[in-house]
Amino acid sequence: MENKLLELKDVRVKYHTLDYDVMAVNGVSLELNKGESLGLVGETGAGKTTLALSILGLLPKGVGEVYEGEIIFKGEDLLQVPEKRMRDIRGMHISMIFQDPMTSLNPVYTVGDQIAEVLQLHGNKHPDERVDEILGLVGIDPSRKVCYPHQFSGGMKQRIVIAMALACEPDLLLADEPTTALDVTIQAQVLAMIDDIQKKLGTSMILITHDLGVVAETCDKVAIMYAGEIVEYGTLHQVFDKTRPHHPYTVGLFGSIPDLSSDKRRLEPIYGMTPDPSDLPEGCYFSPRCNHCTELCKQKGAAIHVSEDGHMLKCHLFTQENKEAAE
Amino acid sequence: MWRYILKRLLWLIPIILGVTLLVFALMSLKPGDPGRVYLGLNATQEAVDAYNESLGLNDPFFVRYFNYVKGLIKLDFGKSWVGGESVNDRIMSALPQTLKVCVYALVVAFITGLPIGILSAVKQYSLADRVLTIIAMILACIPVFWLCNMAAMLFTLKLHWLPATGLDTWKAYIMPVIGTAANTIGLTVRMSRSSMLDEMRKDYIRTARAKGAKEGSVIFKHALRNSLISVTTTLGVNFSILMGGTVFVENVYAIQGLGTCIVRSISNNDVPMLSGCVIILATFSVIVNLLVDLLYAYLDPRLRAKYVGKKKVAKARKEALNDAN
Amino acid sequence: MKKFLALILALVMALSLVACGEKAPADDGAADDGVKDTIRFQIKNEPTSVDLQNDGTVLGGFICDQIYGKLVTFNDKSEVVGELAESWEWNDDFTQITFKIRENAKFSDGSDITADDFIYTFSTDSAKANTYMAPIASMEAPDAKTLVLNLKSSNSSMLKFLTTYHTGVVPAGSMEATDIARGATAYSGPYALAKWELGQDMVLEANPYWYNAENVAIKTVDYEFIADENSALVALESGEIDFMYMASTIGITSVETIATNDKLATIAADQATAGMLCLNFAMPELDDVNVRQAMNLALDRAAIAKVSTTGVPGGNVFTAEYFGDDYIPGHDAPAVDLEKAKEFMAASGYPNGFDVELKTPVMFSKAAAIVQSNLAELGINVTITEIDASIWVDSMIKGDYQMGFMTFGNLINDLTGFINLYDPAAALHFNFDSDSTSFDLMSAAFSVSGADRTAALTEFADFCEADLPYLGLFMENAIYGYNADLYVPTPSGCGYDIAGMYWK
Amino acid sequence: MQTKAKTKKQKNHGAAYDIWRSLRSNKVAVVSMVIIGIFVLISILADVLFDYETQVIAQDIMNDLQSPSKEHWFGTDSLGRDYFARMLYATRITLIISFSSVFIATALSIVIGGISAYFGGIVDTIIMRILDVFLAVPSTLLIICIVVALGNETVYIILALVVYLLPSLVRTVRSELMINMENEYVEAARSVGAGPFRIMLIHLLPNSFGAIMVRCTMSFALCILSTACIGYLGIGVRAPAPEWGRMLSEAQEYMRLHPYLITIPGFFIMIASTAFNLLGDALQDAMDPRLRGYRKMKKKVFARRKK
Repeated sequence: MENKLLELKDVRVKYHTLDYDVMAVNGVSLELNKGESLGLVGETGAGKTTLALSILGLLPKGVGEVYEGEIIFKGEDLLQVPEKRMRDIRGMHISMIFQDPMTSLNPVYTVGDQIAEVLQLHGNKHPDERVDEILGLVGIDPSRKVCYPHQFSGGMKQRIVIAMALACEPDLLLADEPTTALDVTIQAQVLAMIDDIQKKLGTSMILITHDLGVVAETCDKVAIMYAGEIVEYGTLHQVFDKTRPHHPYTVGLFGSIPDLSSDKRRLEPIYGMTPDPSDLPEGCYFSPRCNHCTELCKQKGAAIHVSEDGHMLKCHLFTQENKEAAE
Repeated sequence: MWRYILKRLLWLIPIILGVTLLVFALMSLKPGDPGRVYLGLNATQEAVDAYNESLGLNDPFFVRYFNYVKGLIKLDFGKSWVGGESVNDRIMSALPQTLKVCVYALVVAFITGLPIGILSAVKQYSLADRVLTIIAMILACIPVFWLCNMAAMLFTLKLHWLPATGLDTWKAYIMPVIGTAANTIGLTVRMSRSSMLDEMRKDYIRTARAKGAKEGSVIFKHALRNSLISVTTTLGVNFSILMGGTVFVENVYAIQGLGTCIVRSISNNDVPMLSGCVIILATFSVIVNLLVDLLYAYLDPRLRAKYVGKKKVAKARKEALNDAN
Repeated sequence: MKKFLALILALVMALSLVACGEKAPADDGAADDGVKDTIRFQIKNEPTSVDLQNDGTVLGGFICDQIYGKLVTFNDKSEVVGELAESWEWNDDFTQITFKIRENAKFSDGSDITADDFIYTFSTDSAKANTYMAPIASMEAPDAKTLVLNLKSSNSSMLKFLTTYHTGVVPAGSMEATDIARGATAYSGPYALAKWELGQDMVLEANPYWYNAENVAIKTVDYEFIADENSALVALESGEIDFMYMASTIGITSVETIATNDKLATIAADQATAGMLCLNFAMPELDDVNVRQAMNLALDRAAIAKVSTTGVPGGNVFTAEYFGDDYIPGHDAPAVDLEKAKEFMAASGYPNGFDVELKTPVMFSKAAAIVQSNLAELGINVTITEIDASIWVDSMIKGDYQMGFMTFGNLINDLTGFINLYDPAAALHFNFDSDSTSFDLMSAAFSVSGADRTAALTEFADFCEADLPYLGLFMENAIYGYNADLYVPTPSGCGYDIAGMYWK
Repeated sequence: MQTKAKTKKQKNHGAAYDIWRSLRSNKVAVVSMVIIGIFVLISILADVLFDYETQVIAQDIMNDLQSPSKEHWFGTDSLGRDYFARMLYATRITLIISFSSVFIATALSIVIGGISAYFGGIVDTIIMRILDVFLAVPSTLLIICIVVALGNETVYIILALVVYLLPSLVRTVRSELMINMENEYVEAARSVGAGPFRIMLIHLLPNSFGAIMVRCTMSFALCILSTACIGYLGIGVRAPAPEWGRMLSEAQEYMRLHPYLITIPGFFIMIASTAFNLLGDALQDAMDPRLRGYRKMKKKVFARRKK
């Protein structure tokens, strides 16, 4: 129990707009142990970033709201925590990396100052040698800490953002598509660096991405999100194992990746679009796009089916009554 | 950095020359007979022509302009058509008053406009924001001369709080400075509000919050520092708007500044005085614009780095390299 | 962030230090020790110079009046009395005057005022060019305190010329010592120029060596320059200034506003300027003398005066100011007499009237409306065209009008200017009578003097009475507002001497 | 389960409809548009409601300086003329002057801005430096110089206002065109052999139309203020035509006894220029898709297809 770092219980988030509400996250339950890294995969608009922001309490004020569920971090429910305590957690215990490095750094302060700021915020009065150390860790020449963000390339900037996030050696790192904005070669370097720092500092990580390849390389567990829900969750080995039964959406996802090994000529993409979160369909959200869709799927939301080794699926195909119906 | 400043200074000279050419060309179109004005209506025509000849009015345009510029370089603005008084003395004595009012107005506008802009940006869509934006808009559009008259009526006649004219005591500064600054306060509020809103939406604000920074420091340390850059650009433009406004404020509050000179020279059709005042004010507005540009370059590291020159960065890297090995 | 704020403050301090120079803001006038002996005097613009011999502007003259003493001056009954001169006497044919200078007459630096100072002052080249000293042929100083002036020709009004500030006196040699436009080395008038920097306030201090310095109550005069009449009125009402002088007079609405305020009062003095209706003789209808006589009798001058000036109805332009002793009693404005006017119209070439255009600046619009209704009685229908003030004077001078308003206050302020009114060749000519009869009569009158001149001027006045080259409307007066608990003596011929004022 | 979203069919309109929709939803913009509408209506009807000769200029000394009453809504001025009629007529004159100078200035600025943006290089620097000279002279002084030099016929006033507005308009056009020129579709057009003018007219201008419109509305406000300024100094629209600035300066004398004479023109000037500025601001918000601002947060992100 003690190595359980983070637990999400049926977290639901919605955005208030003046004439309707947007249901971004619809009941997510997760667990994450120390040192583990979880890959959160899904299409754009599946609510991945919203989930990360809600963990850190950074949802836009008065607009985003976690209206149900609990986020337990080291036994403490972050939703009840006062803002002051939350501020101590941010950057110290949980830190986050954002997608576009080009705009994530403040253009008017030197890189060194921006990293030092995190350390000073969390009690480190003379952060200089720690800044040099962390810069070295991310592979940047410490003497360049006096330069300004515009004097660095995209990849270098992402390294600085990572340095900033890991400066206080947080327990949990939320990485929101850290490599999407970078080109492939830099992507590999950054991922490798994140991986070995994670191992060195023992930080557990939630890596948000829509690229299954990236997840395969770095994560221990995988959760696949669709329309605000986790439709499949398991270890890397379970989810990537072709022989196992998978959620139709997961099958579709894997179908959309060109697989050099197989001789299939055509990809099998998933037709249709992600449903409009302010106008979610009845029953299972994937039903309009699912080719195994049954009448049951249309009326009732799917139940969660957990196999013995903890491989969770959320689809009627695998629930009991459907199984009998299928035979 | 110095190369950049030098370049800008060099660019100053053609612009000021351009201003003198523009004003001189305009004024030479003016049908005016300085001889008649100076010698009075009953002087004989020969005396008038002789006087005009002495002023060199009959030379071709470019000769006159050349002499005028030669004079300008020696800071001699020529003789006024009314009373033959030297324009120089009048300008030199009037300049301090106008500058005092303009500088204080700029500071007041900046000090009141910026916080209000920030407040209404931070508390967007709240009642305060709506009210402040509307007031700022009205302040930006209020005609200066109307505001000054109304203020004079209210504060001097009805309430006897403030003196009506001149700049003798500090109290006398209040109405002229606020009158001049009114439009600029409105503009500064709008400008700082929109630039703050832009900055608050940028990603690095989210990064700062993710670092656990307090909301206050996020706004003032991060967002404000960046939005200050775009607000300072309007400083220069505002200064020339202020100087435009002094013509009215000085007239109502009887301040012996360049504005009063201009109004007097308009009614007397005194061309040398008018062009002298306008050229001096234009020169100051150009100089202040340059100062603001330098301030802008200083504030924005992206610009500063470009002008610090590649050498410095290269040198830093070279040193780091030979330390390393 | 702190670095940046410091920079902004430095910039501001630098600019404002440059701006306000090293001088601390001017103190608030002399500290009055209980007894109030300072007066804050408002005038429209800062004078361009205090050069007594060249200064053409009205305001410069007003200040020269206070700081330069003259041989003779007017008292409040407009009689000529001695100022720096104790007494004077003409020779029999008015070609020589001998002045006896007061024993105690001293300059403000304590040095004695002697005849040599006068001779020096009157013989500078700008003095020779000045019309008021033109009649002087030569000067002698039999002893320190007697001055003899020999005139080119017999000129009885020379004494009047010597009352103007142009004939003030400055210490010998002082013209070369300082730039007289900025002030002399010492002053001979009741006041001395204590402080004057261009653009700052101008302060006069009482001259302790003035011959009757003991009964000069006001010790310091602090001049305030306020161009806008409304601001000046605001300053007067809020007690920031004690005397509102403007340039030549204050406007009608200011007088009305002051009337409603019991803490303020106004005082009026006859002014040498007349308001008149000019007729362009190029227009045949106006060239007909009967028409002019008819119009002359139809104009309701009382109403016109009431709406256009603080002055009085009246019409002829022959005032004491120009003609000195030989002033002929003016031909007062005729009363309205419609029947006689209609008779004249019937006798004229245009019995059933005609159309005419009357050009007027906005300040005479009301008067124009009254003229329009008066002349409508005679069948003359007047269309009023309002013209912009900036082009009004030019269009009058160029004769670009059929009927138009004119006041002479801002056009001429000395004798030659007045004579030129009638000279067809002069630049300032108002198309007065198509031939130059009035000019010939006028110039003849001025070539003689004494009794012959009076006769010639009477003949000229009768000619104008009959021929009506223009229709006089009103006599302007100079009216000023001031703090009610300030005693202001009735103004003498040459305006206000502050020396006579005191706080009640 | 959750509220049914809108059912209106989403017609796909050009940008103009989208801007209009966002303007309509912005209360402030609606108010300012109404005010401007009233002013335009006034200036059109001024000729119909009042006959210029008899009611606007004709003087009626007997009942001058009447305070506002039933038959004279705004009372009468110092020469007995109906102040309401003069105010409406002054609106007409100010709007005509402002409209023509803004129109000419915008047309000129599109030409000059276009040339300077499209050809760049020396041409651009020369134009920019000339504009710097005009910008160096403080705004009101530039107008004063021109009007004093040339005289205050309406033509010269319009010329002065055009010269005053030109620099800022040209800079807006130039920067907008330059931003748009970097987009690929300009390269595409050029590669297909389109000439500079064709590119300018068809590709660049429609895209920078938004920013130019914003600058236009703001210039309108500046025009109104400047016309009033030179009117106040007495060198504006020539008498006897009524004009706000001159009416205000003439009313200064009667400030104490007849305050309505000075408050009404001041109020009109302020309302007119505020309305135009507010509209300009709202236009700016409407133009900028990023700014969610007043546009009720309509999320553009989620495609809305009727199933």
